[in-house]
Amino acid sequence: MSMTDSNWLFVSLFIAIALVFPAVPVVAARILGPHRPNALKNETFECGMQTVGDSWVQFKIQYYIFGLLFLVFDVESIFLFPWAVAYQQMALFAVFEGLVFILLLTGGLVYLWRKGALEWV
Amino acid sequence: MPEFSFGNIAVYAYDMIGWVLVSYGLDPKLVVIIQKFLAAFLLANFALLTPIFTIWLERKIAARFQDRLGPNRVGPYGLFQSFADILKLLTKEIITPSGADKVVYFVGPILSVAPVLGIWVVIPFASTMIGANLNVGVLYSVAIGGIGTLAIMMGGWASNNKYALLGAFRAASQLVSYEVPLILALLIPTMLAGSMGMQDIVLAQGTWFVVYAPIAAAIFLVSSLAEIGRAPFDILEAESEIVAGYHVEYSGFLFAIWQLGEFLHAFTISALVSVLFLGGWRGPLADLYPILGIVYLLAKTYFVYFITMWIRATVPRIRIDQMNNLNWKFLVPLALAALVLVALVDKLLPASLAGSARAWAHFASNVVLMAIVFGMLRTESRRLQNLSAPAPVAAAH
Amino acid sequence: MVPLSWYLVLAALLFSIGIYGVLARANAIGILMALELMLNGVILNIVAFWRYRGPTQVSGQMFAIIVFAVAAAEAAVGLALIISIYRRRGTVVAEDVSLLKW
Amino acid sequence: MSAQQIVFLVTAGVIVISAALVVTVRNLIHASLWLVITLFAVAAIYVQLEADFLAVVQVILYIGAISILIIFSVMLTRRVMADTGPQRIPQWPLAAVLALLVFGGLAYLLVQVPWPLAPNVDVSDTVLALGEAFVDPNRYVIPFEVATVLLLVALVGSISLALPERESD
Repeated sequence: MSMTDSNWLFVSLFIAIALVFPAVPVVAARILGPHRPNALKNETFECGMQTVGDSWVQFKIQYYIFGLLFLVFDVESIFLFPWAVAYQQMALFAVFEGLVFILLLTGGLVYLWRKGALEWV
Repeated sequence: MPEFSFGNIAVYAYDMIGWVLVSYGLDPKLVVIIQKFLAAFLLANFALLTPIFTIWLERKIAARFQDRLGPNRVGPYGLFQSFADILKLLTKEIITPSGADKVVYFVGPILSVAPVLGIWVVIPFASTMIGANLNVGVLYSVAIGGIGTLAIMMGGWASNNKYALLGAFRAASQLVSYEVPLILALLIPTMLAGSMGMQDIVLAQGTWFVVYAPIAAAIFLVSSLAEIGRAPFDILEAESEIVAGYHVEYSGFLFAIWQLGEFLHAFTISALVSVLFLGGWRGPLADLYPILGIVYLLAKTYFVYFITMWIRATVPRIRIDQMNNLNWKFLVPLALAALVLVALVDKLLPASLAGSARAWAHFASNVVLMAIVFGMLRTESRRLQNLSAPAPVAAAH
Repeated sequence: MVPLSWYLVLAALLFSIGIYGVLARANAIGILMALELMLNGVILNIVAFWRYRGPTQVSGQMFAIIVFAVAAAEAAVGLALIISIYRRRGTVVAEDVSLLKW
Repeated sequence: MSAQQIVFLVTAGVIVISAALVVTVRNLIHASLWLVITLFAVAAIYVQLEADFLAVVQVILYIGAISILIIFSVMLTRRVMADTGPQRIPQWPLAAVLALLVFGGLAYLLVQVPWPLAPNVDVSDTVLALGEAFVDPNRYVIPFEVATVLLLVALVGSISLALPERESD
């Protein structure tokens, strides 16, 4: 068995344990605790009143914009990770190629800033 | 038979179990699985039981910050308060709200703890002790941490409640936003160590990376605080605005699981900061006696944890627009600038300059950048003050 | 060792399930999800070929990463389009958004 | 059957079942949660192929970013799209037949061709090699920079699409 194999073996075992462990006390609580549901108790919380309307209310688009921003920045930084790992072996001009990458990224951010996409309205 | 050494006692025990099982005639491959399982079991227990202590610690310290006593009834100094709480929570009813999506409702909190626990896989406790020395360790911690966002959205959606869904939206927006400076800050230790493996990063820290890159360390700490979603970044569960956010409908132990996830996360990011920027298990004699490494790591972790508690107890909650401005208009550009700075400075410094002298050269460049940034902030705030000064008079009728 | 053909069949299966989803789903977001499945099938194929035909070369992984980037760009623009359409027309059912037919 | 094969078959089973649920389940939130499981299992397949970096990228990108955005959009467009509406088009049997045909053809082709295989070697750290190839002017520096431009365009384009128009006042 190679080194990487036993590493990922540990990871998978650990993730399995990590999923089971938090579930154990929940099951225990279900057994130990009372369980007497009734219609009034099960109502969703709404400051002591009847739930008004549908709970699927409309939300600000702004939340979504930040999600989109994050997606693109995420991919870009993933591209940078191999570059960062190889950084110590690189000549200066190779570092500049990475910096061009970062500058393009910054350019996008500056454009959106100017456009007002980063404002919370 | 493995050779005994006190300094390396954990590895000795690990090898010994394997040796005994193999000598009983078990298949070596199966023995490896058993060994790994036992190690994983122990590690998970350690990580999951720590919050029982840190919750007490946090309540005690927060109380001191606010000039109170904190828990002091159950046991000496209230030490057993957490156990009393666990017993209470175990006997509480778990209410499932009507219209909830049952399976998703139950899986949500569990999925919020599991990824945080999963980060402990890559945290090196000593030169010989690490769950899995993945060569993509840094990215692994980000990847598995990102699942927590999903858990919060699941919990918020499944509750069938307006406030919960609003909280989930805020949470998702905040957590994904702050992941960007977090990842960018992580690039800097990766670059300095030339590897993404956590063990390699610790080994590269002859001088702690907090000296090489104080800005990156600060950005990492702040964006991690936002990832946990506790004060001052607790707008996702702001009591005064949206009740309790995504876990408003949760009761009993399911609620406790959400809280457990939050406390464990706080402790975990403290450990990550210590590993990435404070030298991890490094310290006097830690190479000779790996068991000391655990002590050093825990000491550093508790130190960082104390700082997070300090911030939590003193800084008021920020508004949602401030939260976004802080991230996209300050932390992200600053992280990009710090990245460029470190990349350039490290290549331009002569190779002969090694060790701590190199580190302090980096430190000086960071200080210069920080001075420039503070200068810019100062002029900007002056400008804003001049703009907004007459406004109240004009608005009055 | 797992034979290469197993991976290829799995990738083909994932791709076909994606095709079914793209064709049969009425909802635009559903279609996008199925598209992600198809892209995953493609990347799986590339990685399997990399592992079995050129594990010493870096090209296979490089291809996969480029496809990842394209997938991310596709998802970002696609989802933004869906939200934009939803805001204008109040629907995300692909059938109802066929203004260009006339 | 070796342990590796069993692990593969289990993972493949998870992938196929959850992928099938992604395209058939009526509730779109459930579909996206099944999508998450599919993507996670695909990451597990990458681990089995010893492509650690890609596995991690898969989790960060697909689970951490794309599926969160998808769930976001489902929640945002939820109001008119209650579970009562039709979730598949009336011509779905045709789609199923077509998908089956594609699968048959692809599988036949892929299994029939005798792919020449490289000798089995241990794959060590590929991240360093990737990083060096990214900045090597003779190899992948153009794709590397073009990818940024692509992402930049996607960023600007998607945000311009999603931003509500300002009232001109």
